[in-house]
Amino acid sequence: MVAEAQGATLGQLRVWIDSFHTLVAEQKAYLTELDSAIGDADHGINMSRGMNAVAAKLDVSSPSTIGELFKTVGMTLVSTVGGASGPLYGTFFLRIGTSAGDVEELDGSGLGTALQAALDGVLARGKAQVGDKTMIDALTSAVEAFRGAVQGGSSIADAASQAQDAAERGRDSTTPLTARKGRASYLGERSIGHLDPGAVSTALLFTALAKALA
Amino acid sequence: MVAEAQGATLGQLRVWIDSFHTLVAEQKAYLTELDSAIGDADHGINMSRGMNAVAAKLDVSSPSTIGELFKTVGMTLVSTVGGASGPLYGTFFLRIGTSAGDVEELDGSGLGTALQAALDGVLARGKAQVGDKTMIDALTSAVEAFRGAVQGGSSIADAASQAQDAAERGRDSTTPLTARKGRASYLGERSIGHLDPGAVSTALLFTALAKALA
Amino acid sequence: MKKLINSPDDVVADALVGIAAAHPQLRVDHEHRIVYRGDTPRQNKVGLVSGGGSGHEPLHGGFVGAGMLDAACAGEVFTSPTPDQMQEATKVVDGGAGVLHIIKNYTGDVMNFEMAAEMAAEESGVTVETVVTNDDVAVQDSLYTAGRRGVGITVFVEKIAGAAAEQGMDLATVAALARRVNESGRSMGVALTSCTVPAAGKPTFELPEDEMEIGVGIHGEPGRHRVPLASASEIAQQLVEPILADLDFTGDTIVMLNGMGGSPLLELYLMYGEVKNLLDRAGVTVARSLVGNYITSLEMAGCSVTLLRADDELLTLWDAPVNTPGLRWGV
Amino acid sequence: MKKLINSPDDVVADALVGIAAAHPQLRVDHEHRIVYRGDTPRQNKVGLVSGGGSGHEPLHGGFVGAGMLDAACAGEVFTSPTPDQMQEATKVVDGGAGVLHIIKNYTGDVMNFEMAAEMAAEESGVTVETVVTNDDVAVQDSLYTAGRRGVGITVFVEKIAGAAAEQGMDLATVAALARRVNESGRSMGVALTSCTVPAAGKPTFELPEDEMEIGVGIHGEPGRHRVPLASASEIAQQLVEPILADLDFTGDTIVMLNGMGGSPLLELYLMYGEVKNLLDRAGVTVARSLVGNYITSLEMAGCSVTLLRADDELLTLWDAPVNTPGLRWGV
Ligand SMILES: Nc1ncnc2c1ncn2[C@@H]1O[C@H](COP(=O)(O)OP(=O)(O)O)[C@@H](O)[C@H]1O
Ligand SMILES: Nc1ncnc2c1ncn2[C@@H]1O[C@H](COP(=O)(O)OP(=O)(O)O)[C@@H](O)[C@H]1O
Ligand SMILES: [Mg+2]
Ligand SMILES: [Mg+2]
Ligand SMILES: [Mg+2]
Ligand SMILES: [Mg+2]
Repeated sequence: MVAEAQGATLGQLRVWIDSFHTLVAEQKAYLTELDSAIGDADHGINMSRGMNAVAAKLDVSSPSTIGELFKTVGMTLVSTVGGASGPLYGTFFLRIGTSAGDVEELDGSGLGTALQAALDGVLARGKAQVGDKTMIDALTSAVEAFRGAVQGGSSIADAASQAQDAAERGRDSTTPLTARKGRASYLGERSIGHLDPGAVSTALLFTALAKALA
Repeated sequence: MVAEAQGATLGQLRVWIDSFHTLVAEQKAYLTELDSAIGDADHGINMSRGMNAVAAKLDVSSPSTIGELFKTVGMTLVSTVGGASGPLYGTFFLRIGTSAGDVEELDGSGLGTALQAALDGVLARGKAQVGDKTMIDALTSAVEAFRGAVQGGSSIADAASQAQDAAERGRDSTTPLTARKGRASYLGERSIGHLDPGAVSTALLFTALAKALA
Repeated sequence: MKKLINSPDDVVADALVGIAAAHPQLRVDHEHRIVYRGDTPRQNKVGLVSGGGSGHEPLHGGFVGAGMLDAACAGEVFTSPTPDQMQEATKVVDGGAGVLHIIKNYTGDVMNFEMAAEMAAEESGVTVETVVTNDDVAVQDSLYTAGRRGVGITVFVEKIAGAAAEQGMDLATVAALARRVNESGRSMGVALTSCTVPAAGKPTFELPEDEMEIGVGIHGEPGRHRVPLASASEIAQQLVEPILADLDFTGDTIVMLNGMGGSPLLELYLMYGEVKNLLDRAGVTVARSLVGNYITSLEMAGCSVTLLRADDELLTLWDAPVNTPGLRWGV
Repeated sequence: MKKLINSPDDVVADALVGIAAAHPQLRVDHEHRIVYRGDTPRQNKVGLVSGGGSGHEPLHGGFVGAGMLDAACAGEVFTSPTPDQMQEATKVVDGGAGVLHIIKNYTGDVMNFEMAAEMAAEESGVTVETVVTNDDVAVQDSLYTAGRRGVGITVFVEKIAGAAAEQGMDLATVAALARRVNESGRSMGVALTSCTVPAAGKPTFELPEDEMEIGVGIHGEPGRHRVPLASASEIAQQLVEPILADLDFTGDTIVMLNGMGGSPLLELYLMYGEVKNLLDRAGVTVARSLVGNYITSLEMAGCSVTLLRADDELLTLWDAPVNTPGLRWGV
């Protein structure tokens, strides 16, 4: 099982998407509830509309490369979600797809590079920084943890599990922050004390990844 | 005090109006409540707007004859109430004024004639009959009782007191009826079991008369 | 009660101040609470006067202007205006060709306009004709009721009679047209929530969270039945069916999907889609349509459907230019 | 939740069916959820594309037509449309003179339109200019926020840029005008009640019976402060003062008193009277006005005030003919 331990296969990455879909469906109401506190009460609705569309799309088209898989996921999200999360999550997956290219497997460092490209894309698209109380807070810490773990010699499964932990820490770090991007920024200091909904869905994304690569 | 016992003076009839004003003000919420059950929840509001305007009007103009008094009351109601009760109560008082003419006192038979003219006016205006569940039910029975008592030799005070009783009987008779005129008629059989608001305000009118002539 | 008002007693007077400020082309008589066309009276044009209780805006003040009303008398909220208001308006708008009174069939409105017509004939010699609209199929029309209520068709009567008057038709012709429009139209409404009369301070009726009132009146009068809240397509059926059962609408029609005041335009369009679908299936040809808030019931959520059988004459008058705050085209 | 809908998921699609049925002069692409002017593309006319979340009707679909927008992209309720919708609209309306995107400043709208512009330039070579409206003075405009929200001024931008495009001005000129309108306008709103997003099924926020939200956003975003319910004249002050404090409006202005969707027109006129009174006292000259529901927030009760500094050029473009479901004159 050496091959599996070293890389992430197309099948595993497909499982990543499927289990993110499942988690989003399960947490739809919770994500919307979080967004109702400091946003406009639709983050769960948006993400689940998008991931349902992704699942439907993947059911009919069976991408044969990792690049194709993530471009399909990204394009579907871009064209069905709208709102802030559509372009952000869409860009995230599109960039993974571009970075991965026409391969059927990615090793830890390749996946790390792809995740970094994805993070850079989201940063460019949303112009948020760490500490602005957005999904960037969870995403940055997850991507850093993943790449650090791979560089330090961890298996891809371990790296994913560390990325999950880091995403959850990044998620939790948003609670005391004042929002400076997105709708929550209208609240100013009144956004303090609430979790950022996008950071919570991002943590789910890395829970799903850890599961898929475990 | 023979003169007072025999006729109704301008002063007493002015008291009639004043105490009707007071009763309407006191019962404003109740009349509106009744109207909310089978109408449009404004009978008390309408009557009190009108009687407030009458009081204000009488404060500045001091009618010197009975004809003038009631024409002022009638015109003021017509021009401030609107709705069904405006033309009906307005016509009622206008007709009393026309029937009474330029006098300062009316004997029982004169007042009876005036009340009959008023009733006829209201019947012509609203085209309702006894039993249609309207103010006509209270008004008809009050006017009949008043004229019957005067013809039977009662004093004007006694006649007014009998008219009050009759008005209250007429009022109460509306409860089991199905409305056939006015807004309540839209309810059909669902109007059964409710007092007619206009019949209730008409009973107050005769309570006020009995008081004024007592 | 959550309202943008100063005091319940001043609502109508204060709103008239706003109407005057917003529409310099209109003239407002604040004492008599009348909204006039700025250029009334027009010589030899039949004058059109309507009016009724306030709370149904844009009806009637919003339909004053070229091609529609000459004057609208504003009563208290949901209470007909008084005869002296209507008499004043009648005198002012008469340009020698007489005046048409357009009245919705409610006991109060009818009696007040009747007194006004008597007074106008007596005092100023103005010839007055009257049309009483009564298009609400929710109410049984019989000797045992005050008759059907006047609702949505009133908008059509004001538009079409207004166009006829603008084109110089005489009083008898304008009045006959107005009556023909009324007789050729039917309406039915639904309430999802109650309205609140400012002076009353609380909702006119209670409607549980899962129920609606089919056949509601524009003053919150009860309708035909209170039933469980249903989907837009079922509601459309419950509105359209009684209308089609009451009058034959095969042939050209003008259709209005009217909002009661508190339902978003998004929902009104959605309802219109459902209504149009039913009409198509029933062989009703929609020649013209209106979707929006035209005859409202304060902040009531809900809508009504009005259908008018329209021949070429009515369609031409419908299409004629109109320039009012509430309805404008061709100018 | 009491709504005239079939299912929360179908609200936008179903409403587009109604819009198509009600306005035969428009063309609706149901797949992409785009409302088009029937005669688009027009050769050598700058194309105007707007769009945003649904629930603000008549904005934007109701402003499609001659003299205003060429296309409006409808997102889910309160959710910006997607780039492929906007890209499709951009391709379709381009008549060779380029396309102006009119966007309200919300993170989602801005990012989605940005992606659309990138895609349009890449794939079809259409030149796109963008104006982002941000007139809501309730929000602090600083590096620490997403910037001011785009609200009422969007209606003015669409009208004035639409007139400029109709008159044949080129893309740079139309875009510059649109930006000038945005920079010359300010808005402020108030909510008396919340709205309810169909998919959420319950009110977006809780507002006690005796409180109101001053500075609310059109998606129910919180405002500057939650204060006790006050009279119309006090509310007018709380809306007008922050606007006048933010920009100098002495000179000619165009004023809009906009309803949030659930407040009766009677109250909107009343509020306009109060606003006009304050403006008169502040030396602001109202050259033109609009009172009614133009940019709404579903069934929210409340209103907003928008002021635009208007010179002769802007007034002339404002007065130019427009023929859309939501705004029509001169034609
Ligand atoms: N500029 C931005 N950069 C990164 N993430 C952002 C930005 N703006 C918003 N977000 C994220 O998007 C989330 C909200 O998504 P969602 O509710 O679906 O969209 P919308 O705000 O349009 O309703 C926020 O919780 C935040 O994490
Ligand atoms: N045609 C009629 N004839 C006599 N009385 C009538 C008639 N129609 C209505 N009424 C009376 O008017 C009362 C309602 O008055 P009010 O509520 O003030 O007017 P509205 O019905 O216009 O709101 C009814 O209770 C009834 O007694
Ligand atoms: Mg959101
Ligand atoms: Mg009543
Ligand atoms: Mg009434
Ligand atoms: Mg959103």
